[in-house]
Amino acid sequence: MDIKFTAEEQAFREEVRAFLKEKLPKDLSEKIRTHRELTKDDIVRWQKILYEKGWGAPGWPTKFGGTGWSPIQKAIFAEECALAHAPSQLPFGLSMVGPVIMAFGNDAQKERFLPRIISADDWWCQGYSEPGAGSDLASLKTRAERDGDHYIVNGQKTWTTLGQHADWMFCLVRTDPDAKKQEGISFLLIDMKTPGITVRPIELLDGSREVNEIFLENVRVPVENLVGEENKGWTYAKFLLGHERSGIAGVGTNKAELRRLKEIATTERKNGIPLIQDPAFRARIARLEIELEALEMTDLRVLAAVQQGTSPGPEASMLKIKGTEIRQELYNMIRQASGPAALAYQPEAIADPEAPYAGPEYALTAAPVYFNNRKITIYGGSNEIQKNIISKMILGL
Amino acid sequence: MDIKFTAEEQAFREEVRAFLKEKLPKDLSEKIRTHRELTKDDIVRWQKILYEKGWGAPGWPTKFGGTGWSPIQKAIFAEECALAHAPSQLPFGLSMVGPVIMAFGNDAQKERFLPRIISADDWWCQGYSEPGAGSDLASLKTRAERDGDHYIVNGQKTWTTLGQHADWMFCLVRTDPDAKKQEGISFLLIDMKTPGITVRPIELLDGSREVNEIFLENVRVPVENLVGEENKGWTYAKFLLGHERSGIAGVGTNKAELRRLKEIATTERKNGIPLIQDPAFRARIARLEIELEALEMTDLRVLAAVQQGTSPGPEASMLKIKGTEIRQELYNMIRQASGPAALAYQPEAIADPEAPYAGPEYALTAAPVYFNNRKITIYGGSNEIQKNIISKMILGL
Amino acid sequence: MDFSLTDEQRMLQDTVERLVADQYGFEQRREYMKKPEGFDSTLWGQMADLGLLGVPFSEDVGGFGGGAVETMLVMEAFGKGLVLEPYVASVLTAGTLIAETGSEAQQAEMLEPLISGELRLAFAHTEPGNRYEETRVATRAEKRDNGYVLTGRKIAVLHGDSAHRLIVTARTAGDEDDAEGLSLFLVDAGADGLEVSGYPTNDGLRAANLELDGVQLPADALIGKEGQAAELIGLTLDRGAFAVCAEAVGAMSRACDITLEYIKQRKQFGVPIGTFQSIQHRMVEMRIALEQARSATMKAAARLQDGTPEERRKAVSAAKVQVGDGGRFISEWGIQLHGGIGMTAEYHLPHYAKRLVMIDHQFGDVEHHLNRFSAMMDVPKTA
Amino acid sequence: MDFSLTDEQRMLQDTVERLVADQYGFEQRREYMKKPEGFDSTLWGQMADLGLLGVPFSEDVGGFGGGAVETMLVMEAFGKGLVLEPYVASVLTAGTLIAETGSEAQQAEMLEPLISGELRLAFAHTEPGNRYEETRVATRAEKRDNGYVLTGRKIAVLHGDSAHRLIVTARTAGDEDDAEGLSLFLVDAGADGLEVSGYPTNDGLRAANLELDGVQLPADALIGKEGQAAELIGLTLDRGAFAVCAEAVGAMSRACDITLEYIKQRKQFGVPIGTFQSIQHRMVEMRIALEQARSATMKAAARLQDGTPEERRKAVSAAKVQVGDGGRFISEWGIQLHGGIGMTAEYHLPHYAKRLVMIDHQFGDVEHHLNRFSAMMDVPKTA
Repeated sequence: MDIKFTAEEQAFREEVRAFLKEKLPKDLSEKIRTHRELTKDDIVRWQKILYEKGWGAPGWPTKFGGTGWSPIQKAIFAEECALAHAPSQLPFGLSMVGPVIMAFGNDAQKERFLPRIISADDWWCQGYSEPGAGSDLASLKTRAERDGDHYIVNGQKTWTTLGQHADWMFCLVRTDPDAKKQEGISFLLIDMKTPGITVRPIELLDGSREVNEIFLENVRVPVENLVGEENKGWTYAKFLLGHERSGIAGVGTNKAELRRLKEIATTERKNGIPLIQDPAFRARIARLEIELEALEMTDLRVLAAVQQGTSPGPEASMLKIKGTEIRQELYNMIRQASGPAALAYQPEAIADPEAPYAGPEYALTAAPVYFNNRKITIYGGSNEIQKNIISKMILGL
Repeated sequence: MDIKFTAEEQAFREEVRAFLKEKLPKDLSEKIRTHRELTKDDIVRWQKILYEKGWGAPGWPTKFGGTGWSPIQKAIFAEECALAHAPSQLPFGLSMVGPVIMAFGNDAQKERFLPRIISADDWWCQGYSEPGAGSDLASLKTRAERDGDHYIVNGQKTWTTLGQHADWMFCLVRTDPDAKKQEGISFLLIDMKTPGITVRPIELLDGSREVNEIFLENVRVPVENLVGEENKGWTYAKFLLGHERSGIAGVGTNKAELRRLKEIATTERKNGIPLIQDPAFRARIARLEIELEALEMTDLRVLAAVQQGTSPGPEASMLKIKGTEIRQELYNMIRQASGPAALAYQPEAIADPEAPYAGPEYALTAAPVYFNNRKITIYGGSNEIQKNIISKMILGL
Repeated sequence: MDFSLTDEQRMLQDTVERLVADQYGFEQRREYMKKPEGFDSTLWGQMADLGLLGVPFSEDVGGFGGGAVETMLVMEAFGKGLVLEPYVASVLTAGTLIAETGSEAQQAEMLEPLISGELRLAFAHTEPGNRYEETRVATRAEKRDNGYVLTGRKIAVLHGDSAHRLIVTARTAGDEDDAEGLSLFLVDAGADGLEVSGYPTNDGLRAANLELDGVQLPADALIGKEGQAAELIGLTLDRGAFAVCAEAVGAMSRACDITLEYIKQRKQFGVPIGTFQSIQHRMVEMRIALEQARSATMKAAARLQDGTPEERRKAVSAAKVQVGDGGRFISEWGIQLHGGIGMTAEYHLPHYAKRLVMIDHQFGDVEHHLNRFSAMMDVPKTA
Repeated sequence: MDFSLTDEQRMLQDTVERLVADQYGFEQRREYMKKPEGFDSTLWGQMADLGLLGVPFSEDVGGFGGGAVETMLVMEAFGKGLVLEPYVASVLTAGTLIAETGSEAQQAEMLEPLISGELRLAFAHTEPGNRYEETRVATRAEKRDNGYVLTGRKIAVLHGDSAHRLIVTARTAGDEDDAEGLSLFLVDAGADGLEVSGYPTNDGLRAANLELDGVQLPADALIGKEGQAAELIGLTLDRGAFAVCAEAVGAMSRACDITLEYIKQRKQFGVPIGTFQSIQHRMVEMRIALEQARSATMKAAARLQDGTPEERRKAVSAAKVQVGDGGRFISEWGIQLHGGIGMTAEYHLPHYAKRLVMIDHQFGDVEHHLNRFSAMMDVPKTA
């Protein structure tokens, strides 16, 4: 047992750090640091920089243009990116549809789609959730009927993150209406320019518009865009959900936000002294840091097991629960630390870094970020669902 | 709306206070204050003092020798008793079997049993719980078979608090083995001197011996000791459980323990200054006091509703949940405040106020009291059961 | 000990609740929010017509003669509707201040138009450097030419951009954190040297920052005695804190009701999610948090009405802590139990959550009031 | 980054786990508790025979040459069995101190009998006035006649009543809370002027209070340099804290297992209570608390092995906080999920709960270590 990074791992960290220092555009990192809204172009720009470096797909094997990194390397890369305030890479292509195509797609699909994910030429979105279905994916209603060389798709998807920018959507559809719930589902790739698709942004409680409803009305999808076999989509869907979970603890982001909380608490004054000198507030920060340090170690333990060939499996649910709880409390404390200045709501300034705003910089986004991040215990399998998973898979209840 | 005690209520409080000052034996109040073990004689002595004063049965109507007090008066009495560190009155006669006999017993039973409860001539215990039954009373196994003028009772009861001192036990028994779960149960009064009864004390985790197992082997109980009708015991049992709940919030006790916590935190020193000056510890005390003040008001709101004829009903479950949570946290903080001296376990000194012990007085019982009071969220319907009740009865879930 | 309402109180409650039920549907509220003032001035007029703007004022100036209980009834109903109108700013904080401390001339000039809805006031105390402190004021009022000149900055002035006149706390003497030397001034919204920058707040209400750059005031702009305003400021902030506590109780109770309704009808895996025990227990905890917050607020009402300043301060702080913690608990779990729909602006629940969480940023947050309570709490004398 | 064990470590773990499995049944433990020392001296001899008492000592004095990881493996297994023997007192705190800081003569005299189990030591630092502080020591050592005279009181000395010799912290100079002026002394259990009052502790272990009333010591009773013991005391207390953290992880894991087993078999209303969602979720939270405590303890092991004193202190404090909170959470909910049976002395679970809660009273509680961590935590420089 040697709980230190090896010299190679340390050297790799330095390499990532140097790269970020040189190549990460300042305007982007400043936007991330201050929680401003990213444009489509911001995200594409950063992905293309990574692509140039050969780091466009940290999670992919080299034969598909990935880095071939070990789990620990991926974790180091993710942590350094977060600490440097790099934008997150879009998961929809890299962590979701990409691995499914690699595992179950045909060669034509691999050649056609995979390179354009890494190079950010295609923007993917997911068509999983449907209105009223929540975490119960199997109750899917969107239908796809065969018509010659095409499927005719009708239905509605929702909670589609950043679907307003998407070129392609991967979509679960019901191809056999008579089959039992989880059977009769297929996995289709849909070109978002196809006639019959309407995208309607959903405004979230903080005023952001990052998720969408997607209406599909007689959308003609070529049969060649079916992944794997018809009616086997549920298998691919489960595979995808299992894949979505690396980096799920968000240790790097949590560290960056903890640092930010401390900076804010050092700037803000309570009774004339820095808030961070207030014993009770400081103790709350300390407790969070203690939890985060333990989570980091738990994360590394899981990664080391993965590295040795064990599947991350249900342990990832623990990381998700704890990681999101810590992050929500960080945003809660940032909001509290910001004081009365956090009342102001100025979405123009959040969208446009040049626009003026009323309070200190951190107060501008303190409340919206707090509200927006209530989602992280809901989306991607709510924390209650995660507890059900642990209960069943680890505890055998 | 006038959230003040009336002049009459205030005068009543003064009267109670004066009585306690005069009549409450110092050795008893000191035992209660320092959480020492009470003997049977201690409890009987105090009940007899109350009986002399005419206050032996605060919850009973005057025609049965009770005080006839209003709910608010009862609450004031309970609070003052707690603040003065008076021993609790035994609930088994006064709050449990007494009201059942009043409501469902015959005249002979009323004459025979009720006066001796108030005068402390009879010590009652309850025979409700059975091994393995938990909060599921209806799965009762103890049988009573009719044999002439007697029932022959066989079975086992458990968690019988202070049963080792008891003269009488009220007991749920199954008189019709073929009836459905909640039917076929009867309510019997059993003389503990009857042959065939064995009382085995159960040692609790803190070393105390307050609960017992009671084994009944061919115990002959005269038919005249049946309360109400045969096979209707479930009705009486439910009535009794409803009655058990006045004063359930334990506001007075919580206030007394909060005061004690503050005293300990004033005596103990951390880094050379009184622990109560430590901002984090003090803030925790403040938060408890805030919760307790709110609970007091919630309790009064429920009492005022009862006074106007509404049944306490499921609201009492809220009081129980919050009251026990506060009390457990008080004992937890007393334990923490006592520091390393709380390690010592000296049961002789807990039982005998004259015996020597190692640490400061409060450290002697800090840990045992903390451990012992884990029971208060389990016994009398666990807090989970209370939540089920609220969920069903108030929320309609 | 009597928790029942008088007939008059019950009528007042009915009036406000009816107004909210009739005029504060989800879509109606959205429309009000779009108005330049951030609320509906017609509705403000209606409130005046119903006598609501006079609730805390004595009958001889045309008011209702209500106390803290009446305030609580109005604010709780407002909380259920997430009312946007500047009732706390104009009536309960600034207005009450004038009614109690204003000179005869100030009262004569302002109370009647205030009660009739023509005049709106706001209370400007918070500064970039004072967070939630009562007496830390850097804004200075210099005596000059038989009057005063004000210089400083105020932030987060509730409804400061729609008020006709502002009551501004400023220092006529002493250092930044002295309790002595604080004074109150009436400043016209259009005064030279005053810049008012309004903005919406995260809960859909409005506030403003003020820049006071040598604002010249006549001597009679002073409210009360010069340099002696500390206790008054404390009282006014406590009134504000109490008002938003009562509002929060209303909002919490609606948020509980909405969530309860949702978990009863929303099905997952074929059964209502309200049949899952872990969800039931969470819902119970939300209800307990509501009842505790309500109790603490009722106690604060009693102490505002008949307590010593110390008792009042303790009870208000206790209520603000309960409401802050309980409001957040109900908001966060309300959203969580809803899942995705609880995150969307088109649904009503999250707007209650936003108001509840923002209330913690007004008149002192949990941490502030916990400290204040902690400092005042009875403790045994140190040996 | 490598979390796997070496073959040697795995063998050590197997050895200890087998010992615990064979010798620490519930009834066996009860019997050990009744012995005058509060543990079984035959078993202590067996531990010596297995080489366990030499784990932290270097091979050239006959030890195993183990570091913090080895300590962790032993203590975790001991935690699973609620082992009563004075391993922390004699081997890990006092023993390690001698091995690292004792003079050649002290080492020559004591290490061999320590490792063979004939000599037992204890570490006496806590006083009525120092709670968990490292350098607040009132016990005085006055230099006299080429030796020292000790006067003072020590409390909660773990296994102080069964130790043959005690290492006592005392002040040779300075005021009560000075870091300078602290020294360490070896005191024989039977020394004149020393009164040792032993007692059982709430978790079934034993401790003692010491009265030192002019205990005369020769000059060579001093361990290390006079007046320079502060850092050593800190290190020794951290070693103790770490040891009980590892023990707690073992106890937490058993408490989780016991509870899990119970909720699977215990039926209510006809079904196992482990099918109720609220109970499942609580059980999951208990497991998460266990994993977090384990992670923090592993980090402390790493920092004890290769960290700076500051890193070590931070990591040990973090672990003690996680173990304190997590241990209490698992204890309280373990009992609660069991219901009545969880309250009884005849059942094994509550004994884990008692040990876990009492561990919070040893080597600094959650509050103490949270403060210590908080003071050392990286923060930006104040502007």
